[in-house]
Amino acid sequence: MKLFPIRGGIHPDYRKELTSEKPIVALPLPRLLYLPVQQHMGAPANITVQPGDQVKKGQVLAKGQGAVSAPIHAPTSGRIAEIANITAPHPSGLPQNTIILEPDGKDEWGDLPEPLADPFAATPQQIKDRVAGAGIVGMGGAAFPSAVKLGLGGSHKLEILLLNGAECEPYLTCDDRVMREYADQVVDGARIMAHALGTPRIVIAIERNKPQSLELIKKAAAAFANIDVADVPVQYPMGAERHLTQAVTGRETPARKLTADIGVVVHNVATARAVHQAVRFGRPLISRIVTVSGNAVREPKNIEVPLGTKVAELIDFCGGLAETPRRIISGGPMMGQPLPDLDVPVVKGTSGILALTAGEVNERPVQPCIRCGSCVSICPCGLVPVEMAAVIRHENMDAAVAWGVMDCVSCGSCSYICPSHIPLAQYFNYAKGRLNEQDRERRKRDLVKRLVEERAARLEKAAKAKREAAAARAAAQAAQAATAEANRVNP
Amino acid sequence: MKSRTMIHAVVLGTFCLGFGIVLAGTDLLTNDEIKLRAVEDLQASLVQVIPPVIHDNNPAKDVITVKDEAGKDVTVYRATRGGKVTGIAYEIIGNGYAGEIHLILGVDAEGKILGVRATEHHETPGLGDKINPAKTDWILRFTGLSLGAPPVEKWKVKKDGGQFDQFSGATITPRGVVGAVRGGLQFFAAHKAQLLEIN
Amino acid sequence: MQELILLVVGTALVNNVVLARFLGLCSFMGVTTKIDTAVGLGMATTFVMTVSSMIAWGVETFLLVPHDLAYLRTVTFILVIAAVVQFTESVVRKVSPSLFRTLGIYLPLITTNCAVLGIPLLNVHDKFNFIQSMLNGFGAALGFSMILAIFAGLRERLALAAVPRLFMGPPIGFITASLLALAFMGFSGIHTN
Amino acid sequence: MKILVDKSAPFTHAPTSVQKTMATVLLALVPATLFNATLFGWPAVFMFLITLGSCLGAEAICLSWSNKPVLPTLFDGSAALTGWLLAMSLPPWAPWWIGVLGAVFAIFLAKQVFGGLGQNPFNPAMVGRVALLISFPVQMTAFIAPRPLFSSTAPGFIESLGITFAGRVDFDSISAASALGYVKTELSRGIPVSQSVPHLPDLMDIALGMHPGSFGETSALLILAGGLFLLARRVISWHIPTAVIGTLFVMGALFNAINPDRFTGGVFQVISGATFLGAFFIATDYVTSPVSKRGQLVYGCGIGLMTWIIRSFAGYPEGMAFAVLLMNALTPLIDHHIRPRPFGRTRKGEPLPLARGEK
Amino acid sequence: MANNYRQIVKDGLWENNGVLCQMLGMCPTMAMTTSATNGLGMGLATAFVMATSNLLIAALRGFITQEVRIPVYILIIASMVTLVDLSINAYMHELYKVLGLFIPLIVSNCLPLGRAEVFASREPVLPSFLDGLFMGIGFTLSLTAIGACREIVGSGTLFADASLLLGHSFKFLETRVLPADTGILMAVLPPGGFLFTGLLLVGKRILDIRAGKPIVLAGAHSV
Amino acid sequence: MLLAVGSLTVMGAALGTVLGVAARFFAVEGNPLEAEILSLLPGSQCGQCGFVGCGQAAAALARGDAKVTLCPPGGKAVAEKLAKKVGVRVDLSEAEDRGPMVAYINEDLCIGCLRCMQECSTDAIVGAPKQMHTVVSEVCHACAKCFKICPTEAVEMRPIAVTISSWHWQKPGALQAPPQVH
Ligand SMILES: Cc1cc2nc3c(=O)[nH]c(=O)nc-3n(C[C@H](O)[C@H](O)[C@H](O)COP(=O)(O)O)c2cc1C
Ligand SMILES: Cc1cc2nc3c(=O)[nH]c(=O)nc-3n(C[C@H](O)[C@H](O)[C@H](O)COP(=O)(O)O)c2cc1C
Ligand SMILES: Cc1cc2nc3c(=O)[nH]c(=O)nc-3n(C[C@H](O)[C@H](O)[C@H](O)COP(=O)(O)O)c2cc1C
Ligand SMILES: Cc1cc2nc3c(=O)[nH]c(=O)nc-3n(C[C@H](O)[C@H](O)[C@H](O)CO)c2cc1C
Ligand code: SF4
Ligand code: SF4
Ligand code: SF4
Ligand code: SF4
Ligand code: FES
Repeated sequence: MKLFPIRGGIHPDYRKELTSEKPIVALPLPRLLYLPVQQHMGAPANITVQPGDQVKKGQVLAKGQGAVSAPIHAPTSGRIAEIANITAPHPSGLPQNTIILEPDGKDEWGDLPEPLADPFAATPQQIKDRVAGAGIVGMGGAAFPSAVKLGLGGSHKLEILLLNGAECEPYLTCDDRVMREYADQVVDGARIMAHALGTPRIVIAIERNKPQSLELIKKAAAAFANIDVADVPVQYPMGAERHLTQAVTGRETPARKLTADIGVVVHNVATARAVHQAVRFGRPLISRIVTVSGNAVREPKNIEVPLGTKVAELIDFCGGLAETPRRIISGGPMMGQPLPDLDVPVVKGTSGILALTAGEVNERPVQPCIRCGSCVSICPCGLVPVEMAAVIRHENMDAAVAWGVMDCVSCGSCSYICPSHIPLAQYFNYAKGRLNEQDRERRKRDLVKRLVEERAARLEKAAKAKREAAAARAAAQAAQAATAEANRVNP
Repeated sequence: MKSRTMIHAVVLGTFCLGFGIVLAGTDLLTNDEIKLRAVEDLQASLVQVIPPVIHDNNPAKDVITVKDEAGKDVTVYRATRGGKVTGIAYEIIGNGYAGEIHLILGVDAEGKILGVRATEHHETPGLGDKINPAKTDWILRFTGLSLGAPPVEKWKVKKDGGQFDQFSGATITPRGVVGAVRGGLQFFAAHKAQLLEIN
Repeated sequence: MQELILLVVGTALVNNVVLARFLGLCSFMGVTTKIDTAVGLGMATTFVMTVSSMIAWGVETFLLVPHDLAYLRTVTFILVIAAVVQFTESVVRKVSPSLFRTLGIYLPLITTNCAVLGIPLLNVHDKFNFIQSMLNGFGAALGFSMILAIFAGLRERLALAAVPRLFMGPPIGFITASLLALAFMGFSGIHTN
Repeated sequence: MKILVDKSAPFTHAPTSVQKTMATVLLALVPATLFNATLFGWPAVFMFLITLGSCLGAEAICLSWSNKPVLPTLFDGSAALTGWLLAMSLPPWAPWWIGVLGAVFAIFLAKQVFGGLGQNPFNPAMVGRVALLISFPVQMTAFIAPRPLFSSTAPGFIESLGITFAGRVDFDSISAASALGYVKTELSRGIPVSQSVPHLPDLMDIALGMHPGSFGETSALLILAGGLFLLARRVISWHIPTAVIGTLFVMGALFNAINPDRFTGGVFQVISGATFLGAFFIATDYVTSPVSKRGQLVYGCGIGLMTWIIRSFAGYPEGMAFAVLLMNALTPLIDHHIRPRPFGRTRKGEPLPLARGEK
Repeated sequence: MANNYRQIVKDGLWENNGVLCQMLGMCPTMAMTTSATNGLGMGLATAFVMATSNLLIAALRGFITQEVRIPVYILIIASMVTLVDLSINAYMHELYKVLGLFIPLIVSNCLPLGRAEVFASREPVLPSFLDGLFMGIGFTLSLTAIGACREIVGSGTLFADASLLLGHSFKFLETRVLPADTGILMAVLPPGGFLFTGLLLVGKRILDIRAGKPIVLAGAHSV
Repeated sequence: MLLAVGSLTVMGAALGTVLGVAARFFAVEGNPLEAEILSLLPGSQCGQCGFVGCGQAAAALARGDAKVTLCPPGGKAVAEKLAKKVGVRVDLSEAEDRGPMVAYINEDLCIGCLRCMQECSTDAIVGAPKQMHTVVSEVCHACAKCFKICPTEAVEMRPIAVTISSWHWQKPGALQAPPQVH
């Protein structure tokens, strides 16, 4: 199939061999499960259980609220031990509202929705509801509620469902393993999603460094004429939505638009498998495949983990730490989040847990920028990181926006390549945070302005009413007095 | 409003009137002096290239104009003694490193150089300004030479195969001066009769 | 034709008003902290310089020379310039308040931009005719604007650099200008006449 | 267990560093330097060492003045590279104080006052060279013909010390013009290029270095080899060198075809002077060149054009150094106006129209 | 009031020095400082023009309307310059030969107009006169200092030709600091002008820091 | 002589006329700056700047009679924007930025006097007579009027707490010179 080049990008040391040949193994049920109410983009879910409640596997613990949200289900049967603020798997180390479930070891399924016998006979809305009810969110990293994306068919003219099996991050092999071990489920999930979206064509894009996946998926898809398998070049960040779309279709998504606007919807391969499970068997998203890797881990593995398991238990399951890691990361080394603590739970978006040694991280003291331009040549978004970082260093956010900081996808390629070891991506993360903050402040200021004006108008009206009333009263009094006078005068 | 507009005209006009009077007055007072100074300046530079002993007139006042080959008017100051022209001086221009070098050349009736001086130039201090006699005696060495001695083809800087020294590191200035002087002498040779003729 | 082009190029590059003739330095140092402002001032100066070169030629040819009033040259030229500048100021103030705000305090300074007076005086010195005067004024202004833009670019870059405190601000500006002048020395020795 | 969360992703890094980059460039210069050292003998070696040492010394002094760590910064290699390239651009037999003053100009005036590595808008080595050139035109244009080490014409070690440190050399008798200088001088006395060029050593000799010139501008071929090495190691990209050499060649060839008596040819322009040194090692200085590839092309073409103009019309025979500085001055403007096209946007920065995306 | 006058003197000479702080009058500062003598001469002529024009402007400002104030100020300055030019030419011709070319350029020097706008158009006559005078003297001192540095480094002399400007009794000023032909030519060429002005600013900054004053990062042009 | 004086006078008068006419024709009314400044101010009319509301503050700024750092609710961000608009340079690096704050009513001290409710410019306080009042933090803009008026000092001004959704990465440690004054 014809592919198109994408601009920039890097070729990091992939180190996938640590886990690529490790089949998925299931984690024994841990003693406690910690389920934060927000494991996805959008509004946090609303807790529907009380401490002390007995719950069954797959039972809803928290309902999604609003248009963009996702429910949380019990990964196993047991008792709600507590609802508490627990450190989130987030670099801030801030606490988050979390349901703590104590498994009873029976692992009893609760009532699941009826399986859809023939998904292709169902309406897109039915599939979408099913996916929403199963709490499925994007497994590719962003954890965006998948049902929202499946509803795009209504508003957009879609042509291609692009299944993202690029897995361009170093170390991670969870998608690779899913494709190798559950190729049929992935393909089936993709077909169901395509049906829901109304896209005539499906393309499954896999980087060339995963030959077995390519082969197995090709085999699984061979029966379906509308599925193409694309072997995309090994180039980070090939997996980024817009870039993958460009590589496969040659079309460039306009800034501030969705890929759906050019007819493409991108879903991760693991998301497709989750959809398959939800639609065919009514099973909600209660576990996921996590790659545990890095040289500081004794036995790197791919593990099927019940959501809510603490990271520390995953690492113990992998034989513990061989040495003190320099960094512990959730996700890949390029875009993942550093974890403040091992006592944080695995959530729907956790694709990997990496314990990296100092040697793998290769941190060095920051030196002044020598304007080598490497960051400019490799930025897949065509930005000029060196200038953006310079203006951000001087707190000039307007200039940063003019240089395009909001177009940055935080892929980290620029930081990776910089010979002076300047943490460029962090400058951009900082700037985006600041800009969002300013935006919030601005919105609040506007709101305040409106409220002040409203209040002023109200007060004015009240004052006017008061004046009028006073005048009326005075008039009435005067009239009364006059009549009284008249009465007195002529009794 | 009309008058507000015109008042600016009146103000500016009045100031111009006032200061115009001041300036015109000053000019009136200084005009003659300044003219006198200009003549003195001319004499001062002429005296460097025409020795006073060879004339009994005031060369600054004995002026003729001659057209050169290019059709340009050349102002020539003549020194006479006993009614005969004993020397003449005129301006020549050479191309230096930083633009034109204005020189004044004094020649006696036989075409021998009485003296050369730069009157205006923009050559680099420390390099090209060595043509200033206060810095080196280079420019004084022209005195006494003529078109035949040395021969025409030796009227070049040494670097170009002639006989004149260049300054170390600055060839362009000397080349310009030597070329200009050679041209000046050729002008004399070409117009000798006209230049020496007393009418 | 070729001569006229050479004239413009020569005054713009080789005898650059700022770096070689040392004219207009106050604006050069003052209005070059931002590229946009520098370009704005450059355009304003270009207009004033070209127009005043032309008018000054007229004053010289039709007033000063025929009546032997050379001593009034400075006064009359500067009057012409001052008027052109102030006229421009009024217009800019009306037409583009934002441009006026950025250039406001500099517009009067164009009057005292030595280059604006210097160029008409040089035109007289070099005995230029009308077309030559106009082009010389235009070329000089072009060179001026160009240097202003270049220098503003450099200074925007310096504003982001880690300049030691002792040199921050004007001193580093002068040192940068010095290096810029050093670079422009490369054009010296080009004879355009 | 508390773990570091002081930094956001990425948590892996390419095996690149400033030191490695600089070391590669220095390595690329070694062959040409060794060759030229043997070509011009002990005085050239002294000059080279003095210049290099002075640059390192000047850098160390500045660093300690500004309370920065001296040793780590000194060993980032940039001062050594500046010194090395400055030495390559000086006349081989230049007296000791030329090297010292050049280092002062380059390091103090062009680099450290701006805040050190990465902050300087102008190429330090070229500032050093140009400041020397305009300050000491005599010494800076005193070239000699090659006198290979240990050959009969070469001065001995002691004699060389005298040449470098006591100025015991009579340049008027031994100095020779560089190829470009010779052509320029001849032209200025009215001898057309077509007659002066045949007097020069043939192009192959010039390319090999068998002619008078700066310490590093001779032996164009070894410099070229070093440049290709840098290209292969991806320290530099092809854009700047190609643009410089290409423009210079085109201008030379074009005007030579129009008026062979006035202008030298394209090949001559490229082989003579410091074209290769400039194109591969000097114009490519990261700090002072544009960061975008298109910007680099414009910058390179600018250098080629300026070099040609200065060589052909201005007072100086060699224009590379000036051209580099002139384009350095334009670099911020180039960076300001020539940016890569952001993904999903037009060059003007507007989002791409949907229609085009759909196509 | 005495305090006020002292401030005027201090401002002019140091604290708000035209060249070092306001950075006005840069053109003569660059162009006329190839030697200390040139700097001194230019400075003195400027000081005279500034003092007289400030005086006149302060005295006449009641008659000047807002819209034409700049032309009028300039007219006054230009008239003073022409006056100086003509008189020196007529009565001090030796001096004129040294300064002659530079004098008309005083007109377009930003400093006199700057002072007219900032000071003389607001303050009484005597302070205005003093302001002009001391600003002018401060200007002279800066120019002489820059000229001296450039001359020493560039040509190895100091106050060369001073006797032409100041008369024969000042011949003693003319000194040779370095042996002939050892100067660094760059100092007297255009780059040197900028460089030495920059270095002088650094020098002033060092002195200010020693005196415990904060560093002022902006010049007159930044509000 | 006469010619000199005459021509100069005529020139002066002519130019004076041109300028006078220009000044009239191109006269600008009002100060457009003021409106632009007003649009930058928070508009909460809180009076902390010492002026009677933002309008007067804007007018003073446009005249140059007030500092760009005048508005406490606006904080550093507004000061920066103002500085840019009126074209001055301020050193904000040392200007303290309290960060965003909200009012918080201490339950134990509140006597339900209604005063703060009446004072609040954005109706951010809800409550009933003799009952505990609370602040709706989404619309409180920290004007501190309630803080000043509360008779029992029940109102506290607290910094807004960081949450996971408002948290963002810090700027990498100061590597090079501290932020410059511009
Ligand atoms: C209607 C709609 C709105 C969306 N809005 C956002 C959004 O505001 N922010 C966002 O990050 N993703 C949004 N997405 C999801 C993106 O298309 C994308 O799938 C998601 O950002 C994850 O992509 P990434 O991992 O490449 O960042 C939206 C999707 C849809 C269907
Ligand atoms: C730099 C970058 C790299 C990414 N790499 C991958 C990847 O390798 N695999 C993947 O599935 N998603 C990757 N994503 C996320 C995708 O953009 C996109 O969000 C995802 O494929 C959408 O599928 P989902 O909603 O099912 O997660 C990446 C995003 C970015 C910004
Ligand atoms: C700053 C500078 C100023 C120069 N000024 C002059 C000068 O005034 N006169 C001159 O002849 N050459 C001047 N030159 C030109 C050089 O010295 C030039 O190389 C020399 O004139 C060529 O002659 P040569 O054959 O002696 O090397 C100057 C060069 C420089 C760098
Ligand atoms: C490819 C390359 C070329 C360089 N060229 C120069 C050069 O021409 N001159 C110089 O002073 N430094 C050069 N450097 C070193 C360094 O970038 C320079 O010292 C900085 O300008 C100092 O801030 C070069 C470095 C590299 C990597
Ligand atoms: S990669 Fe690093 S050193 Fe190179 S330009 Fe970018 S920020 Fe500067
Ligand atoms: S992190 Fe942003 S700026 Fe850096 S390479 Fe990726 S997209 Fe470009
Ligand atoms: S302090 Fe700010 S918000 Fe309050 S009135 Fe003044 S300007 Fe308006
Ligand atoms: S501080 Fe008090 S009065 Fe002001 S907005 Fe907030 S709650 Fe209302
Ligand atoms: S003196 Fe100010 S511009 Fe020339």
